[in-house]
Amino acid sequence: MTQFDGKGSQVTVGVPAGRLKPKRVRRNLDLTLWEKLYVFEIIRGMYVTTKHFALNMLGFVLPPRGKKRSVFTVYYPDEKVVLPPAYRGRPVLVMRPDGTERCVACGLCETACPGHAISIVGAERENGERYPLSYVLDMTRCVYCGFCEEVCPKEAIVMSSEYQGLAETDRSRMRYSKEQLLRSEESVKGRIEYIRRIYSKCNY
Amino acid sequence: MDASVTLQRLTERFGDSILETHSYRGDDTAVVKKEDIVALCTFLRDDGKLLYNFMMDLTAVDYLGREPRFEVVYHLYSLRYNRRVRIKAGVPESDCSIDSIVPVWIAADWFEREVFDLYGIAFNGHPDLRRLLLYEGFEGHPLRKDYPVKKRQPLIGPIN
Amino acid sequence: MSEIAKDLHTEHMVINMGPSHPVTHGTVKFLVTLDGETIEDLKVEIGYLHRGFEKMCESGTWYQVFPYTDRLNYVSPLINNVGYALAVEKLIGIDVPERCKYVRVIACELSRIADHMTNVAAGGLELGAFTAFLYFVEARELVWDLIEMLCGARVTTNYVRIGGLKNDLPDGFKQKTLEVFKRCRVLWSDVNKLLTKNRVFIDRVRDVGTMPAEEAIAYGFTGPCLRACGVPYDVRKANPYLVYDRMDFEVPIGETGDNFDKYLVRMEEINQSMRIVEQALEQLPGGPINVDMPYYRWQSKDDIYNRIDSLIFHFKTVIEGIKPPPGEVYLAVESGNGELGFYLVSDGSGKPYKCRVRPPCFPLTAAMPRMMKGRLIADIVPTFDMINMIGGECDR
Amino acid sequence: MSEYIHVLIMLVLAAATAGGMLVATSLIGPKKSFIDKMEPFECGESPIVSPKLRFSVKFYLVALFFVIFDIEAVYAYPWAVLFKELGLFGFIEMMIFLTILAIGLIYVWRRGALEWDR
Amino acid sequence: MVADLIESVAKIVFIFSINLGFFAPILGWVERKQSAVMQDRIGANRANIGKFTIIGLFHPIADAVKVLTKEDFVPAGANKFFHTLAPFICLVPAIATFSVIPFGGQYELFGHHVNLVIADLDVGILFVFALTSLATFGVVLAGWSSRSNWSLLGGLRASAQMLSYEVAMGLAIIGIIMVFGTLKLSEIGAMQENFLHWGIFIQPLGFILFFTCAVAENKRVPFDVPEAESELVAGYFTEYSGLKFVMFWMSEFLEIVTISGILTTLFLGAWHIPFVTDAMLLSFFQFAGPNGATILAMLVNIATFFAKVIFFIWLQMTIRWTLPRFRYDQVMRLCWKMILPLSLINISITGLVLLLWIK
Amino acid sequence: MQLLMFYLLGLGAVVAALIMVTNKRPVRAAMSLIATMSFLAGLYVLLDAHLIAALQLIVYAGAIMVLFLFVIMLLNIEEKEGRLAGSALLWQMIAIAVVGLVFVLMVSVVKLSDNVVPLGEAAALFGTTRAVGKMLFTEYLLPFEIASVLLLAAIVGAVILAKRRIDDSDQ
Amino acid sequence: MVSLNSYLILGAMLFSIGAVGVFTQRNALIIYMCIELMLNAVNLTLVAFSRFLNNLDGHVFVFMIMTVAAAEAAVGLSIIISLFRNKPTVNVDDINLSKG
Amino acid sequence: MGSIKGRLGALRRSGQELLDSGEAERLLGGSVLFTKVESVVNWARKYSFFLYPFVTACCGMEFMSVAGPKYDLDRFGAALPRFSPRQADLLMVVGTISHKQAPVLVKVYNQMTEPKWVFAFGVCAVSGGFYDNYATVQGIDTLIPVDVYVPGCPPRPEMVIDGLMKLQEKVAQERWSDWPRGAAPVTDEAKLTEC
Ligand code: SF4
Ligand code: SF4
Ligand code: SF4
Repeated sequence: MTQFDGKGSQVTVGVPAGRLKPKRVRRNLDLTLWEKLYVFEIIRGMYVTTKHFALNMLGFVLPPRGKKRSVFTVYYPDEKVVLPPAYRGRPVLVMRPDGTERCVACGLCETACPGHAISIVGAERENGERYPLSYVLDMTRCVYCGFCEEVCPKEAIVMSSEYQGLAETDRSRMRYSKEQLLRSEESVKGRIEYIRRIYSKCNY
Repeated sequence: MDASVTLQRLTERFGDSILETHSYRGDDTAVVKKEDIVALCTFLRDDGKLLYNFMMDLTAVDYLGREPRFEVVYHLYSLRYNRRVRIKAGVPESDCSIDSIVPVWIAADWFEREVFDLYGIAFNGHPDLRRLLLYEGFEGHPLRKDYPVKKRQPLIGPIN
Repeated sequence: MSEIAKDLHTEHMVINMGPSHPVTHGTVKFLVTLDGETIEDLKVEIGYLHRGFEKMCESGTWYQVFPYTDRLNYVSPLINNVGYALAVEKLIGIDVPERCKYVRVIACELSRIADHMTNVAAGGLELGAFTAFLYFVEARELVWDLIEMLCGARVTTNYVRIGGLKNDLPDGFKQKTLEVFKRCRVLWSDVNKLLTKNRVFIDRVRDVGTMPAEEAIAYGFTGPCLRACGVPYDVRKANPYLVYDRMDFEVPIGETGDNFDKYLVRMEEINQSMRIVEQALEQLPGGPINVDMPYYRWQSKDDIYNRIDSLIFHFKTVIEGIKPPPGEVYLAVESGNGELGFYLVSDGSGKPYKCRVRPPCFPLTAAMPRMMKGRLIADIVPTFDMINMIGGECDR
Repeated sequence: MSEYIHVLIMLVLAAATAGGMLVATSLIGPKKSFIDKMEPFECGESPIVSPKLRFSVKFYLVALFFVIFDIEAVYAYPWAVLFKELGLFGFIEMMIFLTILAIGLIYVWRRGALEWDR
Repeated sequence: MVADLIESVAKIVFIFSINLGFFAPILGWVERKQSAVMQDRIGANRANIGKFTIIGLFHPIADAVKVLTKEDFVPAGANKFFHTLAPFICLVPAIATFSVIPFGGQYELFGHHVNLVIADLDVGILFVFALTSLATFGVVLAGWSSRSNWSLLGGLRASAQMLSYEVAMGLAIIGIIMVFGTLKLSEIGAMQENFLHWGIFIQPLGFILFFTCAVAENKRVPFDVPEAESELVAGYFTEYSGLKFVMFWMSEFLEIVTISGILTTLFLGAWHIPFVTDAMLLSFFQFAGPNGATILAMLVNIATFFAKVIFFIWLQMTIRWTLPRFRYDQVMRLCWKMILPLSLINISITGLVLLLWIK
Repeated sequence: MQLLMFYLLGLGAVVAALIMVTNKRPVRAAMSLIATMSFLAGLYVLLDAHLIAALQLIVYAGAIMVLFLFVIMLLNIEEKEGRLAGSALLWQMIAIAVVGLVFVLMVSVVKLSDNVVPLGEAAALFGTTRAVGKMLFTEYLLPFEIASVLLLAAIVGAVILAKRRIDDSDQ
Repeated sequence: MVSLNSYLILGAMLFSIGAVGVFTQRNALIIYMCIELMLNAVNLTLVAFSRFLNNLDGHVFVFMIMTVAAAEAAVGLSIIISLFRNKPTVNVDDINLSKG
Repeated sequence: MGSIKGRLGALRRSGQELLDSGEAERLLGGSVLFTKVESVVNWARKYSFFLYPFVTACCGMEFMSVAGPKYDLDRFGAALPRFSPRQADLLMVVGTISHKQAPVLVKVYNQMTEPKWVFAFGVCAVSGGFYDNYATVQGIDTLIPVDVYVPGCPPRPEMVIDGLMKLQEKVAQERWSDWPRGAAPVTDEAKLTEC
């Protein structure tokens, strides 16, 4: 490390003070004697924690009769949080009512995906419609960015609100095939509507 | 034009070592010869009308296939006059080094090490020029354009 | 007393503090040379979280950089998103609509609140104040709920787009925000009571990690750490971007730059940010949130479904990426840790030629030896916490 | 005396409990040792220098003061017990004693032996 | 003789089981649960046997069994014998100290004299100090024998801290001994029958000093610098695994109980209920006959004592979860430059006041 | 009971002491000495010296030995300095022989004199803090005050010795 | 009942063990410990006499001996430390006091 | 002393051999007692994970939340972070592991005492995530054995809890003879250099 020579730095700011409005924080360099004797501040701190303790004791450990527990903690496997419509869970493929997928294997999602999580093998049906012969989503690479959903021209892949059941004890099981990804239109209806709303126009 | 005060003064003073100046999108830029970088920086820092006391950023760009191949880019900020300037110095691949500006701004220490690490540009006179982000034993400089993204050099060998 | 130690042929104790040590957040290694408890020498080794940000950016399209920016300063991802988008917009030369600016300000400030809360909380945790930590985590959880409502994710937001935003503010956002802030203020004051005047805490942080203003500038400090030294430099004030010049807020500054100042500055900034959000929500204008330049964004679904030219164009932008004109820009925003600069070089292709980030905590970390030499080993804890080194940003 | 036998029984019981725990833990539980594992923990790195080195003399000084002031306290116990009987005379006696030792404390203090951050 | 035997066995079994069977495991649970409730969360509650979870009370059991089946580890280069000995030395005094603390008064029961303390030693409180000073060796050895930098630093810090606070504790307590004129804990307890004679009112400064020292001696937050996670990983027991590591913890918890016991005895009126004398208690339970009344009074006293102990445990836990920790030099400074002089002053003041009082 | 305890404690003390003197590692030696002292404390209890027993633990085992242990660790002489000088072997032999002789002599003197003092029941207050304290603060006042001066001298001396170099380097 | 002789013999044994240690050990610290042991043996004898004579003077002596032992340990160990400074050894054969 | 120690050691060794060789299981194979003991031990283990948080990156933010008041990992008995690997049971690998970090991770894993489990938190730990480049390890399972993978970037706290419950299920199935696991194997993948 070179030594600091202290040259050439001036603490003047080139911004008008009226715009800047600096506010000096109160350092209370000289604590009052009261505060210097640890004890009283400690008691004040304990008052805060004890208040939380008491409130929570009354609030959810021993709730008053007839009142609902006021819990901050979510008892996860039994309770679930309400997710906002914007929430991006795992991407799923949308299935048409007839059981086929909406996807036309255009490959946009594959390109847009920053993690290269999607690999598609396209094929053509008899009626000339393209469809993905295999559609593999590598959950170990997906970063839930939502780009696939955003670029898909067919609303075929959407970010569902699912987040459960993704943990695995075996990494090889985390490459999801088309069958594992397909969801009925009903189950992702909310999300599709949401996408329509936010992506329908450039400006709204 | 107020924005180019810096560039004006620089050209006045270092006329022949400034290769080019421009203010693209309001960013004052001066391309300079790499030999004069320390003198220039000292001037920028100490001149009463400039006082660039912040070395905000130091990085390099690899223009593969162009000569000079590398460009070391300095971003400076003057707290006093609330001005920014960008200084660029070309570094050819054949003589892949430039003078260190650590004596001017101590802040440059790690930035230069980083550039050395990722681009392989040596800084003459740097007090402690070692790899910073990557480990000793990493071969090559990953941010050069000719380094493949996925070329891995795992550090972990046989344990012990 | 060190003379005695020398007489006794005391070999100095050299210990590795980190990388996997609670105080170093898993991403730094301090090579500490100790004489008893006093730090004789300290070497910082970073790079444990170097994951090739720039290389990844250069290999993706301009759009695909967004998820990577989320993970730079992962405590305040929205500010990174905004910074990058602003830089690209500057490169292209477009200006976003008013409403978008306001929403971006709201997003930034929410992120800043979460950042400072996390920082103070983690600082408290490492000094042993576990309860203060959890109160702020609770408050942060509430702020994250807001962010999730806005962006759809808690941490990795990926919310801002070039020339606009992914989506508008959701319904009921304003009311929810005000509710959340009410609770946040309660928790804030609880933490304030637990820490600010507590002599035990003050003893730990005061006069530790002091930095004179001149030296801080020479080291390249920015953000709360510089302001703690008494220099009121804030990008939001110095070079106002978005609509910060319309907001009424103060820049808290400290005196000596010690950890206590940094802490106080952060605590005050939480308050100021809440004020900004409230003002922005108040002033929020209507109108579009995206620029009307379809060339630079992915096409809207309506167009794709209905117009074949849009569809073809969509394919082109997704596959090749948008193409800003060649050139280079540097743009700085005020992130949780200070000046976050983006230096972008475009060669006119669909991929960034160079996407450099000026990490604010990089120089802060570099100054650790300066701040720590001659202090006690325990002083590393608050000092390192208060500079808020974020691995993702520092190592990229 | 019987009181002490109780203490002894307590001690033996405590020792048996603790010893039982040690034996149990050394018998039950899987074991496997290899070089990497047996190294002392250094945050995931190999130790640079062996920890078998001398530590600061400050710690010795603390132990030293401890010994001296412990003796002082030891004198104070019988005195405190007898305080009411000894009365003023005893009080003065002890004050002299304490003053002399307080001088010691002040001396140590002034010499900077109680400073830890130097 | 037989009655004596029964009495001793009953007392020993009672204290032993309440300490090791109740306090040691439950305190781990209490610490978790209390901190949880303080921090707006719920804490361990999912371990179940069948359908029952009883607010997480199975968790300590799970912890115990798991820890027992954990690998027993001694690092290479460590001194195996001392490495094993260290937790032993820490735990034994922690268990045994409680034997001098009276958990009730003295009663006449079926013509037999019952003294509710395992060992009513003449040197009572000194015995506690003696055993505590032995516990220091456990810490020193643990740190030294592990051959790890963190352990060594932690062990040194711990031992220096324990030594310093031992002195301070010894001096802080002199005041109360002067007032009561005895070292026998049962006598001290008996003298606090009157509410206004409780040690905390007679010796408020002594109480604060002693309490601080006791917490510091036990190395709990805010004095937990020797095992400060953010500095020294786990301090002197960094290299301990499984049950050996838990033995350090157990000794810490047991010391909390012991400290609370001593505090109760010295400062909080031992087994007495405020404003209720022993005679009042006995007459209140008149209906149960003389022996029955004694038994009931005894039970009430024991309950009172443990209620107070639990209060102090709660207090210590609250402090632990409220405060950040000191820095090491501050811990030492607090001891040598604040508590030590203050306790000397306390002694002088007490002496003066008592002299005037006696006159 | 008393006899049994005496033999147990005495045996313990002797064994621990033997371990100490034959040991080459200072830490082991120190720990054995602590054990010896603890056993001695037990013996004091047998002798009704309650206060002394407690003090034995507090002062000897608790304080002085900690000092020893600290010095051992401070100088880090464990194992390194353990060797016995080979040339001194003869001396040791002689020493052991002489000491053994003295020991035998002492034992025989004690045995021969054989004036077994009967152990009476101890007075009620014998050996209690109160009794010893009374002695100390009335009859032995002077030694008590001198003790404080001694301690002061010790503390000053020790600090000067330990800190000597600072002053040297100051000048 | 245990006779006084038993205590005296025990004291003598401990004393001699300490003495042997002083002669055989080369480590200054262990020698120091041996001296402590010898002091302890003396203490034991004193307490035993005191008990059998029913006289508390012995106890007070022990009290004093402890004080002295503590002071002596403090100073003695400091001396060892300052000797060690000049020559990092605690082997008594290598310590040359005249140079110290 | 020595002989007792030796004998205890011998006893332990022979017991261990018995267990290791699977002999014990054969002997006690159908024995209700042994399986009962096993299930009790597994029950205890699954509700008492002491974590070693190997936190490196952004996932750490979520990790804080998981431990925080809202999701409270402590409910599962897994909230006690031990920063010494000797005392930890569950190595939580939270965040990206770069090649520079890899030896550290392996060392920490190796220094943990048996039984030990590994939890890969976030896609970076699972597979390297979208950092498929020169600096990042492509999944920690190339370095150390992993018990549970939780994808997500970062995973929601609920996903982490899911993963923890998966791990609990897994632990419940374990046999006594599954332990010890020993050192991390040096896989070919770890040494692999691809272009
Ligand atoms: S969410 Fe992002 S990472 Fe995941 S599949 Fe879609 S585009 Fe790829
Ligand atoms: S973008 Fe949509 S339609 Fe195209 S391949 Fe992907 S999912 Fe199928
Ligand atoms: S998985 Fe995502 S959030 Fe987690 S460390 Fe990796 S990039 Fe960060």
